[in-house]
Amino acid sequence: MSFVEYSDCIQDGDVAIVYLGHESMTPVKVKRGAQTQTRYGVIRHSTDLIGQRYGSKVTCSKGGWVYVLHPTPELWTVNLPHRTQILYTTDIATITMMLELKPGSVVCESGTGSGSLSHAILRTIAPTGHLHTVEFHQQRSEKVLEEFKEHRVDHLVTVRNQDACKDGFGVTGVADAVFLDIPSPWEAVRHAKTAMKKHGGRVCSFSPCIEQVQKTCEAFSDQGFEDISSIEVLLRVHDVRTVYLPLPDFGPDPSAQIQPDSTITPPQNHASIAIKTTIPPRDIQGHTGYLTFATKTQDLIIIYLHHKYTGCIL
Amino acid sequence: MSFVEYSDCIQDGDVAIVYLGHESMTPVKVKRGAQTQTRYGVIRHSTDLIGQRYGSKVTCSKGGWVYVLHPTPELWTVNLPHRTQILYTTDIATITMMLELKPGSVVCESGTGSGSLSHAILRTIAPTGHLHTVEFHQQRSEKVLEEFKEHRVDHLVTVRNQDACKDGFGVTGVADAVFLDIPSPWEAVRHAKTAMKKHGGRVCSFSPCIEQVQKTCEAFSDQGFEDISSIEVLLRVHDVRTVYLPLPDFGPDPSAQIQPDSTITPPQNHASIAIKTTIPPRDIQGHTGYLTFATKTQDLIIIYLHHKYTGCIL
Amino acid sequence: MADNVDDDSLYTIKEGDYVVLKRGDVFKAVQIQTKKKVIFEKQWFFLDNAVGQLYSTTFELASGGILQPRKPKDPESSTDTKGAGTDNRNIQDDGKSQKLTRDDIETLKEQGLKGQEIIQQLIDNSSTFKDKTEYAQDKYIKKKKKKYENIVTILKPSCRILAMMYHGREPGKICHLRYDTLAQMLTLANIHANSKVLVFETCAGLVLGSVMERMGGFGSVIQMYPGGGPVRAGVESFGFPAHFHDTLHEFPICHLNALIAGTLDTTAKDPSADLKESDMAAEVKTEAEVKTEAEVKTEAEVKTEAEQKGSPEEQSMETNSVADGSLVPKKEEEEEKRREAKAQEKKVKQEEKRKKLAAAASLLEGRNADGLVIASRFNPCPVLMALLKFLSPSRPFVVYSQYKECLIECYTKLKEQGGTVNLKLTDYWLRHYQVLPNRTHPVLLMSGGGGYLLSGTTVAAERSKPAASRRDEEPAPKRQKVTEG
Amino acid sequence: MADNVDDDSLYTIKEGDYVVLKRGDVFKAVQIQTKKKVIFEKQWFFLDNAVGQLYSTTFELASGGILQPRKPKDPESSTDTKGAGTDNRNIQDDGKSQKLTRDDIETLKEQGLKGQEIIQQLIDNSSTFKDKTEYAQDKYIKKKKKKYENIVTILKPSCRILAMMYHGREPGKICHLRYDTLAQMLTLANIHANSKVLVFETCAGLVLGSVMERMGGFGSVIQMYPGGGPVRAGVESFGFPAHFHDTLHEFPICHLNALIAGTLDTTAKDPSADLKESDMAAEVKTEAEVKTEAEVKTEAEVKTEAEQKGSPEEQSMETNSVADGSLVPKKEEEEEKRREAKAQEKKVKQEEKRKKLAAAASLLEGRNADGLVIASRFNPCPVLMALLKFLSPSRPFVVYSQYKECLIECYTKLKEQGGTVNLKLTDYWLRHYQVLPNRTHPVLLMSGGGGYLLSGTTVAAERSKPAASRRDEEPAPKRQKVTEG
Repeated sequence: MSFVEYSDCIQDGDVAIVYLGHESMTPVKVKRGAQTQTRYGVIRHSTDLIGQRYGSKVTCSKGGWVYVLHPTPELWTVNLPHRTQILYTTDIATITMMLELKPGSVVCESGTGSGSLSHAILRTIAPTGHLHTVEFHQQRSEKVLEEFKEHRVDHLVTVRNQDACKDGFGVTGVADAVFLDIPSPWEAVRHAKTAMKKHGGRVCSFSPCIEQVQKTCEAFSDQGFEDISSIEVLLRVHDVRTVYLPLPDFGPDPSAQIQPDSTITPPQNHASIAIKTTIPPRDIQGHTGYLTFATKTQDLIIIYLHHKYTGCIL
Repeated sequence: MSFVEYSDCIQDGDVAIVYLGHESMTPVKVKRGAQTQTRYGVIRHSTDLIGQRYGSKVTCSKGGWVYVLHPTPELWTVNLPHRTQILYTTDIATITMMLELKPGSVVCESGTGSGSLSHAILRTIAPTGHLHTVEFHQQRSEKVLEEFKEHRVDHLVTVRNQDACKDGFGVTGVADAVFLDIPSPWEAVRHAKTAMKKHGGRVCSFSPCIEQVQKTCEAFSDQGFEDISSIEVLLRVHDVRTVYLPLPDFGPDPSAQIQPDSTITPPQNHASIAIKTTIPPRDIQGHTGYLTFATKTQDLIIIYLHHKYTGCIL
Repeated sequence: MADNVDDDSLYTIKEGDYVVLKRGDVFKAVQIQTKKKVIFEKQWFFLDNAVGQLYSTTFELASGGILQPRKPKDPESSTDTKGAGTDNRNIQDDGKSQKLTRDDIETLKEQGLKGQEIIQQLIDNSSTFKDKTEYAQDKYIKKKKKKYENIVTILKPSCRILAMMYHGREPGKICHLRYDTLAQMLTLANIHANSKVLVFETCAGLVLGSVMERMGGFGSVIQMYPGGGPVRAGVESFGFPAHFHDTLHEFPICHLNALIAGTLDTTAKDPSADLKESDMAAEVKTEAEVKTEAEVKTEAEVKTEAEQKGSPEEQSMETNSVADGSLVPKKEEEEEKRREAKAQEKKVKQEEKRKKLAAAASLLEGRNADGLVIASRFNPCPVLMALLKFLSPSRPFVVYSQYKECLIECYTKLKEQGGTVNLKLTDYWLRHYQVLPNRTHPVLLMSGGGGYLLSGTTVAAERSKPAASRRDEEPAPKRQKVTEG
Repeated sequence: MADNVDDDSLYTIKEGDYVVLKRGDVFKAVQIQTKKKVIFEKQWFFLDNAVGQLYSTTFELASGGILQPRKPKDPESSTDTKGAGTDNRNIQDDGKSQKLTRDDIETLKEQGLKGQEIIQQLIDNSSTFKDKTEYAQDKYIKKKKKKYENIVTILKPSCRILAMMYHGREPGKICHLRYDTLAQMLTLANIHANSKVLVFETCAGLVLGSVMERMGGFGSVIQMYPGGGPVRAGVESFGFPAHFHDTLHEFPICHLNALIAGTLDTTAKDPSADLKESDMAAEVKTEAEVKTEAEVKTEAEVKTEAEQKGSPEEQSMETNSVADGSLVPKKEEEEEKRREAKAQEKKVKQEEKRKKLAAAASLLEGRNADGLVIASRFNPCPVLMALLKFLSPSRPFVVYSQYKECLIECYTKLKEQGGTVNLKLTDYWLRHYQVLPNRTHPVLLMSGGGGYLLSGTTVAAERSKPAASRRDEEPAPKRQKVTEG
């Protein structure tokens, strides 16, 4: 198992996702001799997991059963330990396409946070790309590196514990894409530019508040980025249901044929029709953040005249 | 006919809505002896309209036919002459409910614009309410008053040609609700407060840009308004369609019974299924404006300590 | 220089008033009754002190469930936050940041500390608070405020407030009709004074009440109701003046076929028996329907269903009897007397019912209603097709359904049959915003859906043309082009 | 201090490259061919001058259809606006505010004025411009820019750009699949290097190309195609290096039943005849289907249909022959020769086809694919049910449809049958923003819908258990409660 390559069977040291039921999963580090307690009973790693095929049904000690799934960045996103707010798959998918990530891409990211996006980036840029991820919180940067190792993607990533706004990304002229998820992204825009290839590339900033977006757009513009575009993508999940709609009873229809001296025929009770439909969840996540994308074109030789942000020098 | 009361039959001097087909209508001032040219031919008012029932089918000179509809504020909104950007029914409906308008309400409005919202307000507050509408553009204020007369609602409305930001609404302590649709609504907030009843009421400001909303919210807050709440309502129209989905041809199924020495049976061509569904229009109106609502509670006797906007005194 | 003088009494809370309690975004409709315990947001109190106060007053909850009008608030009730950090890089959530224990907080409460004071204590005793960003601090205060500030505002009920209340508390009771969708319905149906409007709803009376509010006691509303009696719990909550109820009529749909056929006899010497019978049949049916619905209902919802089966008279009696308090044991004789009285009462009621039916029937017989509003858990298509017959031409109608499929059926049927134009199947997308300096963004929690509407306008029906020739009823010159769109 | 050195040549436009032209929000995919006229946004020009320039260069259109690299732009190309009014109270639109006539403008153009200069002239000659609000001024300039600025940017193609191009220009060709929905598909299907992915699409090859881009030439993609040949116009536009095409396999779905039954013979001595026959049958079918679709197609779309019926070889030949230019009349003898050569060529092709089929079949036979992506105009349910068989357990799949109803059917079928978990029916709401000082708001024009997705994960199929016992396949402890929700 690795987060960037499928395996057929579960091996010692893998991270597997135990599927317990609708929207209920839990990640498990597979270790010979270890056990995992679930609500359906105990899973014994040596016998129940190791050597089994991913996707198999595993019967637990209490007789209940679970499925054991191969990890993917998407399953990880809904199962990872939250050390920060995280990015979810809807935004991640948009970021991945809009940054034009693909095998071989070199990407800079800050902050690493809980590593939700990082795993998705690594999946996409493997086996020939590289991720430079910067996290100012020391413990978090250590923890995420540990996870990268467990997930066998550490050869594709460099984790730096520094402040991207002050110290940048630790690389120059190498990145095809830069992603910013920090409180003051505008302070890191010039570092993003420095980190990027001279021929250009794509940059994205994620911010929950519109004021951050406004400042970031201004910084992108001041730094000569083009095609600045802010978007928002919302997920809607539809629950498939069969619903039964009662039919109204308008009473006996006198225009219909009635037998002479008949008693009134009782209205057709229980009458209802069934429809297959979807219903929306009562509440949905109505906002995660704004995604602002921009393109760095090839470095120009001329020097920009800066008017607004005199602090930002090329 | 009046915009606030239905009539059964078309009379001389009425304004009727001629329905020409899907999303195609035109308003007509009914005048004895007059004619209206449509793409289906001429409509002669004396014979084709006057005395006819609203909702009737009218055959035009070229043999085509149209329906003649009773005017409503909603039909007017999609048929009125645009002298400005106008408010549409989705926002109008929200404003009407959220301002708690009903028969008897006294309402202040600025700017009147093309009168789209004004007509809807008048419909709702009739027969016992009153609308004070303020429009800084002189020609527009004259034109809209003319329309109010034609629509027989002028007894319910006072049109003032002034600047609400500078001169307010021309009334004090009478309004149950105030509506602002002006470029700098925050400049009119104190006037709104003055116009409102001492026991309080509701206020709404419509602005396309978020910066306007921010300033307006601040002004509402500074003026002691409560329950400040900004919302956005978008309309989605669904086109009902029957679509035909082709069924894939996986070739002859060898597991099915085949006659000995048979030639291969031809695949079932033309196979498709029909579903009744809706499709969204390709493009929709993705934004009209933000609606910010607030409540004025009863006037307090204490004097507010103003910190930010020293210019705003109760 | 006031243009007119307001009467304070209009804005004063009186005993018997229907009011809405509000805390934060939570509402509850109650009637002002002295010495009656009210439970709201897990706290109980008495509304006695509210009487005589102005509407929209905010009260603090003092001990013993006593309401006290809150003093004019300080300039933006400022909890002292002692400076904010700029980001959360140094914060570790180890669950140990709050030094106050649950017991400590209980003690503070018992000492009579107000919510605001308790929150200040919590802040002072939090080791991480001052390191949090302003944003996080705000969130923290808001959360704690909700928990410890015991305030309640008393509002005059309105369509806006009741629609938001039902949607927030009991969406199942109102078929998940969202308030903004209700707003669209009232406007699309051109509800206004001095018109005659038909309403068919199973939304606890909310839709009916909203229509009545917009008509302001002018004109007439005919509630077409299924089952044993019209449901009006929601209407009561509006607290309309008595004369509004004179404009409200009711007609049981179980007599609709008879009415349409012209065979409904409302003058029969003893029609009550007949009516009773079919009403009961309808009642049984309702029960059966409830069971066929594959939906698990919360206790509250089941209770509503039960209430819906009672006639409105029974309901209001029930409401009154609650105020009476305990039951006194009765002797047999009294029992007998009571039984007789009850029988008499029943007779009177049935006669009333007959009169009502006759009145509603005569309003309907003109087939000249000005508007139609449908919002129910029933399959809307047969309801719509039956009730459209009672509208004048050139009048709007609007149908709500939680399910788009139902309205596709209505749309298709109307297109086939003709007699309507401007058909539109719509839904709405509602977004709330947080507008705060440097923290402006859409509210994170959003309603998943507000239901669907089908609206349109009636036109004069084609006279006996075969269905086939009606295909061109609504010429659609540009339709074909957008087929792929 | 660069960590590595980039090779300029990777970023340089070369003859034969597939590129995308861009102006504003409008894109067009073309191949760089010298001396070939290109028409874009109603203007024609030659791409000759682009060769040797870097990608993302913006060119101005000079007379004679010549491209000239634009000089580095001025700090925020500032059209002089001479102050803005604060509101529009004094503006009357009488259509007389512009003093320049249409003829005047044509004259300016003939004088060789650039777009920017013409716009400045328009502003200087507008009597109302200076009274307009800044907002209105901006709108005016943008509108005029679009009309008079003749610039075009040449971009390296990518999934992002091509998806936006197709969605903007020819949504009908890609089943109205919106770019953000495509983005979700690629992620939900966990498309990445070194995996084996099945693709069934009728989206002009856009989806296939996007999958290939994400696999970067590592692993294998099997295009399951309906009709006479796989459609790849969209794939070509990606301009992949040659080795990418080695990873691409194809399998006609008209042999799917045979493959599943194990009766597909790819080694037959003369299988081409057989294959040909059934291919033709399939072809006829496609045509028939096109006719049964009650959708009026634009000319462009009809053309695509026609293209889809050609094999990819034929297509690319066509593309090349366009470059040749005019047809030279041929003598009879040559004609005969040509016919023979064609017959020979046909044979070779058929053999190639057989080999390809065998290769694809052997990839499929393992039934161990890692992902499945479906996006077509076909009813997806039978396609999904057939192709799911070829996935390993614990692998993701995703189905796109323009119609939610289709995916409800898929969902229901999968629930009945078991063998999948994490089923999710979703759609997405995409909003673009205008972010400008004091003029920030969502873009007024918005896509009405991006289509629907059904995604899920395969699990090991139950071994011969009766369908009834599978009902508990996916325990859903909290489902019942939300039924009303």
